[in-house]
Amino acid sequence: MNKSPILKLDNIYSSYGNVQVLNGVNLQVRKGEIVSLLGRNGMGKSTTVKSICGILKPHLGNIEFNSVRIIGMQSYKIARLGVGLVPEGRRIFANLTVKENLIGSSIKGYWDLDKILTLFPIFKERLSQLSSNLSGGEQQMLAIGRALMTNPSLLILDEATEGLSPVISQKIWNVLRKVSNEGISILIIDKISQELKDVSNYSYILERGKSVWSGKLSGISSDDSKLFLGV
Amino acid sequence: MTAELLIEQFLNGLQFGFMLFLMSAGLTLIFGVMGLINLAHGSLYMIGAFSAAATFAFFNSFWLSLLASFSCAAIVGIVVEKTIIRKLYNRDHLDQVLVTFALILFFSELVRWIFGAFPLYLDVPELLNGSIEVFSGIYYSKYRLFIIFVGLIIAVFLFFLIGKTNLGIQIRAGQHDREMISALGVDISKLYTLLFGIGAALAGLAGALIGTIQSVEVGMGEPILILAFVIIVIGGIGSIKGAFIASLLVGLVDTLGRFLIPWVLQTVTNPSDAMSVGSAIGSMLIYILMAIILILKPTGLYGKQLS
Amino acid sequence: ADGHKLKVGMITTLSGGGSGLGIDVRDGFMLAVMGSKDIEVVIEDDQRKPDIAVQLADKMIQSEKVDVLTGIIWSNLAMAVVPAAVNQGKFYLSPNAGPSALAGKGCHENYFNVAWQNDNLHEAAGGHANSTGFKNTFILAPNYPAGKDALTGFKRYFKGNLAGEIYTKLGQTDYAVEIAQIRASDADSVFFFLPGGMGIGFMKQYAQSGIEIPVVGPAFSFDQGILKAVGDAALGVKNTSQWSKDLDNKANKKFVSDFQNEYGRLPSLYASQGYDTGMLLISAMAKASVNDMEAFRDALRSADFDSTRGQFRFSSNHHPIQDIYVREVIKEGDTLTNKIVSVGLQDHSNAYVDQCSM
Amino acid sequence: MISEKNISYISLISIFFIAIFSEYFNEPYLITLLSRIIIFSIAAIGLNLVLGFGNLISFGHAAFFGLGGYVSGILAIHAFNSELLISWPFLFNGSNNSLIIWLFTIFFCSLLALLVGVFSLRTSGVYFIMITLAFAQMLYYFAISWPSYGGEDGFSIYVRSTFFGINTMKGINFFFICFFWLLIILFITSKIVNSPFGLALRATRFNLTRVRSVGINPFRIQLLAFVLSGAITGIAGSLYVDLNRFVSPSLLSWQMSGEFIVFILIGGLGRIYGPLIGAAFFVAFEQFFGSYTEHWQIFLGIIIISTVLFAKGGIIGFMLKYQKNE
Amino acid sequence: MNKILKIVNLKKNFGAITASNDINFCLETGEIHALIGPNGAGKSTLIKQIMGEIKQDSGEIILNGINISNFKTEDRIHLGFARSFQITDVILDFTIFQNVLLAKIGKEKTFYNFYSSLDSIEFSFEEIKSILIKIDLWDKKETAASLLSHGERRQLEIGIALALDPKLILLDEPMAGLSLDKIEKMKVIFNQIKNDVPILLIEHNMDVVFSIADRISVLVNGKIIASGSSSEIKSNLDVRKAYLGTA
Ligand SMILES: Nc1ncnc2c1ncn2[C@@H]1O[C@H](COP(=O)(O)OP(=O)(O)OP(=O)(O)O)[C@@H](O)[C@H]1O
Ligand SMILES: Nc1ncnc2c1ncn2[C@@H]1O[C@H](COP(=O)(O)OP(=O)(O)OP(=O)(O)O)[C@@H](O)[C@H]1O
Ligand SMILES: [Mg+2]
Ligand SMILES: [Mg+2]
Repeated sequence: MNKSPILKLDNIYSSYGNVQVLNGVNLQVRKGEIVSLLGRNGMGKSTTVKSICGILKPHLGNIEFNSVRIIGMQSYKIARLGVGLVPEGRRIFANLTVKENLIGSSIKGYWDLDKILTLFPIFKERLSQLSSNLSGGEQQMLAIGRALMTNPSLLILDEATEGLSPVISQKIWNVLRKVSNEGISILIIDKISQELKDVSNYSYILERGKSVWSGKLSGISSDDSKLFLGV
Repeated sequence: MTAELLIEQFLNGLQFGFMLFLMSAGLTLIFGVMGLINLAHGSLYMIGAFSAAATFAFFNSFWLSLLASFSCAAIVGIVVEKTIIRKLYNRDHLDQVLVTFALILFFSELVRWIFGAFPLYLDVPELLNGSIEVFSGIYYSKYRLFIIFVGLIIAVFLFFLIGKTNLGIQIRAGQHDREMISALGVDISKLYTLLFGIGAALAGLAGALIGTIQSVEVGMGEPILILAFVIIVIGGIGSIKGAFIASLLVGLVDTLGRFLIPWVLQTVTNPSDAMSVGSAIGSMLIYILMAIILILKPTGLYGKQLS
Repeated sequence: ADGHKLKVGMITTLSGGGSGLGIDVRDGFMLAVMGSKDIEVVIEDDQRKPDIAVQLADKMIQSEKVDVLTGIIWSNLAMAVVPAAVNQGKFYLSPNAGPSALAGKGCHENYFNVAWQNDNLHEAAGGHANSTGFKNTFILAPNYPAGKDALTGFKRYFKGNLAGEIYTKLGQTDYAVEIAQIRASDADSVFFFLPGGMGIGFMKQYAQSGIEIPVVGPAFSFDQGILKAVGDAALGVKNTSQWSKDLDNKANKKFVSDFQNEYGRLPSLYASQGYDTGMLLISAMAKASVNDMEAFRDALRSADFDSTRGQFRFSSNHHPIQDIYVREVIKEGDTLTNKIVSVGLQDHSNAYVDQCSM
Repeated sequence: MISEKNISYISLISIFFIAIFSEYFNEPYLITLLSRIIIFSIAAIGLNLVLGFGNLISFGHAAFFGLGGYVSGILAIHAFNSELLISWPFLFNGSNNSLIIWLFTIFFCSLLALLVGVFSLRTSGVYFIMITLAFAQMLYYFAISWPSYGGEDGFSIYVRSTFFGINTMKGINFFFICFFWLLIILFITSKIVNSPFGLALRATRFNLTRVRSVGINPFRIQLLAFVLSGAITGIAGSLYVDLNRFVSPSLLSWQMSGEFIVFILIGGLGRIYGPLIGAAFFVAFEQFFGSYTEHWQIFLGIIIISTVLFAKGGIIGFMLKYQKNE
Repeated sequence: MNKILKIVNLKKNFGAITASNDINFCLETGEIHALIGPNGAGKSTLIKQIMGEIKQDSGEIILNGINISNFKTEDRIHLGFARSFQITDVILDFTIFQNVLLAKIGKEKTFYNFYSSLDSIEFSFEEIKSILIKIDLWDKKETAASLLSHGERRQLEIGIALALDPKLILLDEPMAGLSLDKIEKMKVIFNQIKNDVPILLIEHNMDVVFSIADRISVLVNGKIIASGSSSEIKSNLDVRKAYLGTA
């Protein structure tokens, strides 16, 4: 798979007010690829995601999506270009029911309500339940389902397996594999784990807002791992 | 007291309820669904009534003035939303209170500047003048029946718009987390402008419809404002159904209370005391009702309790 | 005049609800004093808030050092301002409000009411109801002191039965309930006192309801400023007033035409009251200096001026003794206005004279 | 460097000296205005305690302001007329002694705040706003239709209550009393805000579950704050009635509650001196523009909108930020 | 061993959903007791009932022999409970220090004190410092919680629980969102305190569970289907099917 990148981050600098967080992030995701982004707590992974999605506007650098310069674009426009987001901390719409969460922003495509219900059968009897009453893991599934229902061409998952039971995590990994086989690209942020190593085609590690390592995760030296990930 | 009178008062209560619903319909969208505390609702109501009255004075056509009422209010609403209100969604509720309070001052004084301090005139069209017999022996004003009719249409419209289209879902989602709904591809600013415009248009329409039988004057919006908030809160914020039921409930309680309390009191004290004590309680009734409902159901009749 | 300047402090309602009345009083007053170089007027807006009015009065007395205060429209504001002002040795000339408390026990030698005692127009309505031969009247007013005074005033002169007596909520604008009660009663007439927007709403809804029972009210709901808002619903309604545009006397003719020339609109009741207040003041100044309180007070008391309402003098409690007319709402071309049809009460004073120890 | 502290001290000192100069140059009205500013700010400081620090948006604080006013007015008018106020369990003629009046005011306003608080604090957010409004409106309509004390007309109390033989009718003396109260109340609130209680109160504004899970009963904290707040606003009501020598239901109107909120927001939400700055600005604006044009409210509207849009954090917030950008 | 906390026949339904189906369970001194189970099994609901945040339909909760089934949350805290939230719930406007200070104030019941200045409350400064150092947030003590990354908030969550000087701790997925280095630190902390403060640990991270839990209970559909040591649970077929999957 030597296609041109669908997402390309060039030397991104971002800050929250006066707090400089990203100091040169470089990253590429190709079509149908699963790319993972790793780093210890507070290193800027989520900030990178926010910068891609237009929630935060980087003050330096360039981001291209499908060869469109998206830096500085409003976030809904970026999403409409095909970027789907499972944000950190779920951010489900607590004042809506499960069903409303799923269909509110959906776009016609492969993923529809039925497919989500087959993937997460637990929602079948909870469709009209207020989503704030879901358990933590269920909320996480809802956030994943919601993003899938926008049928994106790039799916970004920020700690998407947090709080999911091993069975469900496995399910998610399988779905991601399947989805990427269909040509959808995936950027995933997670803790390093065997599954992540298996599934990701390529990985980046952030350290204090800078890309400091990239490559096949299975090939990472234990020194680098110790240095950048603490294990 | 005759049965007819009682029935008529009951009808009056229902009718007043519809009127209340009409008054609060716009606010249900802006405050209930979008979550913006819009104290300037009454000003939009007033703007609707004044544009109608001005149009009426010019063209002498009721229907044209109705058209003017909601289009002017919608335009003002959209302009205000685009220039001022949209900067407030991410702010504290209190900033919204302050700005929309300032808008009241601004609009009231502006309207007075343009139209002068005396009330204006709007009249019922020939078609709706007079009464018709609704049951045997019970006559009812055609215009008030017309108000009921419009109230029903708006109720259905809102119910459909908010409950049955994705628009409603997206707006409510935006109320919870604007950033997130944008990140999912929804142009929430545009939706908010649209909804604010619709809300303003409804307020303006209500101003013209009700101004026609009450009065068109500066400050006419202020009593409406409080009433509209009362209705929405009793019904439960965000629930169109709640607002509708609360309107009818308040309409009935207020009307029948005003009418029956003095009558009941007359049996225990002399008529004139009964009358003044009765009407004192009568004027507190809506607030007593609201306090009781909120004490029993802290999120209103149909409000959702988020956990 | 003895060349003495006189400073008037006018506190009236110029913004917010009800500012139309204040603006008319102000314009009428200013019209009267326009020619007089000796009068300096300071005008302040009370926003219809009693606490603001009190503070403005303080300001005028303490800082502006005015000699005479005037302008207040509302009884509750008058009650807040007048006692303190007159007790500090200022004259107060009321161009509108005339609460009973200031006519009876609370009367004061420095307080003059140039308009009416609050009950007057209602009393005349009662008298008119008698003379028309009404036997069974339905009466209503808002539940606040002026409303109660109104119904008391009406009942004081009305000799027939009451078909019903209702106090509505202050500020209420929907009268379906009351109108239904009127319809259900066997009243032969209706008397109401509902100032401002309340009256507009009532009249329109009453006309809509198709009830044919005749309505009587005080002038407030049928005066020039408000008539065009009530619209044709008001046509033919009888209302009581101490003044009317068509009163046939020289002073009034001059006032009406001057007012129209100056402000480009027809004068209202309130404008005439403001004007009369100004004229009274000028007449007193011609006789005495305000620095001689006794003399000035006597000059005021003699009311030696040409009132727009013809005959005008003060009773012992410094309230007008005047004719109160019954007017009917008519159409002159396209404008609604009033025409005098009879005299409701002649040389009418007020019920509180005896309670006043002056 | 202007710090929040300095702004506060400067404003206090300038108010004091303007009053002294006004007395010297014989401008009693200015003193009246200053007293009014102080009284309004006391009322708003009371509200700020729950609103600014506890995020309890009470839209009914006029109830306490008005009750304070009525309690004082009723005590004073009975004393003035030597009319019996109560005949059981003992004879009581009312009083025109400030200390007694204030005691009664604090008692009744605390009691009312306790009652309103117990019911209102069951709700939150906008529901809280509306239920507090409901209670205030009930009192308002009651006062309007209650004939014994003048109904909507209200009543005059003719003379101010007495305070240790000071001639309170003299503007500057009354000003000192108000100023003294302001100092006391500022001291109390700053104490409260920086205390453990204050921290707990500030915590309740976000998440009650979290507060409970560290062993704090948020309801009691909020209720206590609400009672304190009601008492403070009540004192302001009492002083206000004394200032005007007049009581009326307009003290209880929702517009009054709204104005308190406006003072706080204009000055700077959640800042101890915010209400003082806000009230001063508001009153000054009203006086200044009010004498230029009857349409001054248009300009007030525009100014408020610009303050909110461009000066986040009210006047104090604006000053501090401007300072930073320099 | 001493049974500190005993749950007896606890039941809770949300409409048609059964969250607690006759749960019997106990926490003993000196142990880390892990509670695992599929998403939506009712684990958090159990904690909420133990804390009194929601009321059980029936059944009893007994702490050291005292039936506390009807106690209020805040009273339970003073009896020695502390908990962390699955969905982070720190006070965003407070600094890290203030968040922990609030817990101290709550625990010491000084929250009605409205006359002493916060700065003068020396009693807890040292304690707070040691807690913040323990959870690696001392450097950021003056940072508002809203400015923290997700993982940092999770750390703060645990700090707050520790500040309550608890007799037992209920931790709802404390490791979620923590990077591996932090997880190792937490493990050490938990192992240090467990002798004084037994821990009920809800966790989906099986590496953590199997490495530090002394005992594991498995909750499925509101029912405890197995209880035992790591190796017992690992080899339990029902558990594998319902929860662990093929891993
Ligand atoms: N809203 C904010 N304002 C200011 N600083 C912030 C904000 N959000 C995050 N930060 C800071 O930015 C840095 C990076 O945060 P980010 O959320 O990107 O980290 P992360 O790599 O996603 O960490 P984690 O694994 O804990 O989620 C952190 O040090 C954090 O304190
Ligand atoms: N207030 C409520 N109303 C209705 N259902 C609820 C409510 N609270 C929880 N539930 C349901 O009860 C079940 C148990 O929820 P709980 O939060 O205890 O699960 P959990 O075991 O903690 O799951 P997770 O591992 O995903 O956090 C869930 O299916 C949830 O949807
Ligand atoms: Mg992150
Ligand atoms: Mg859980």
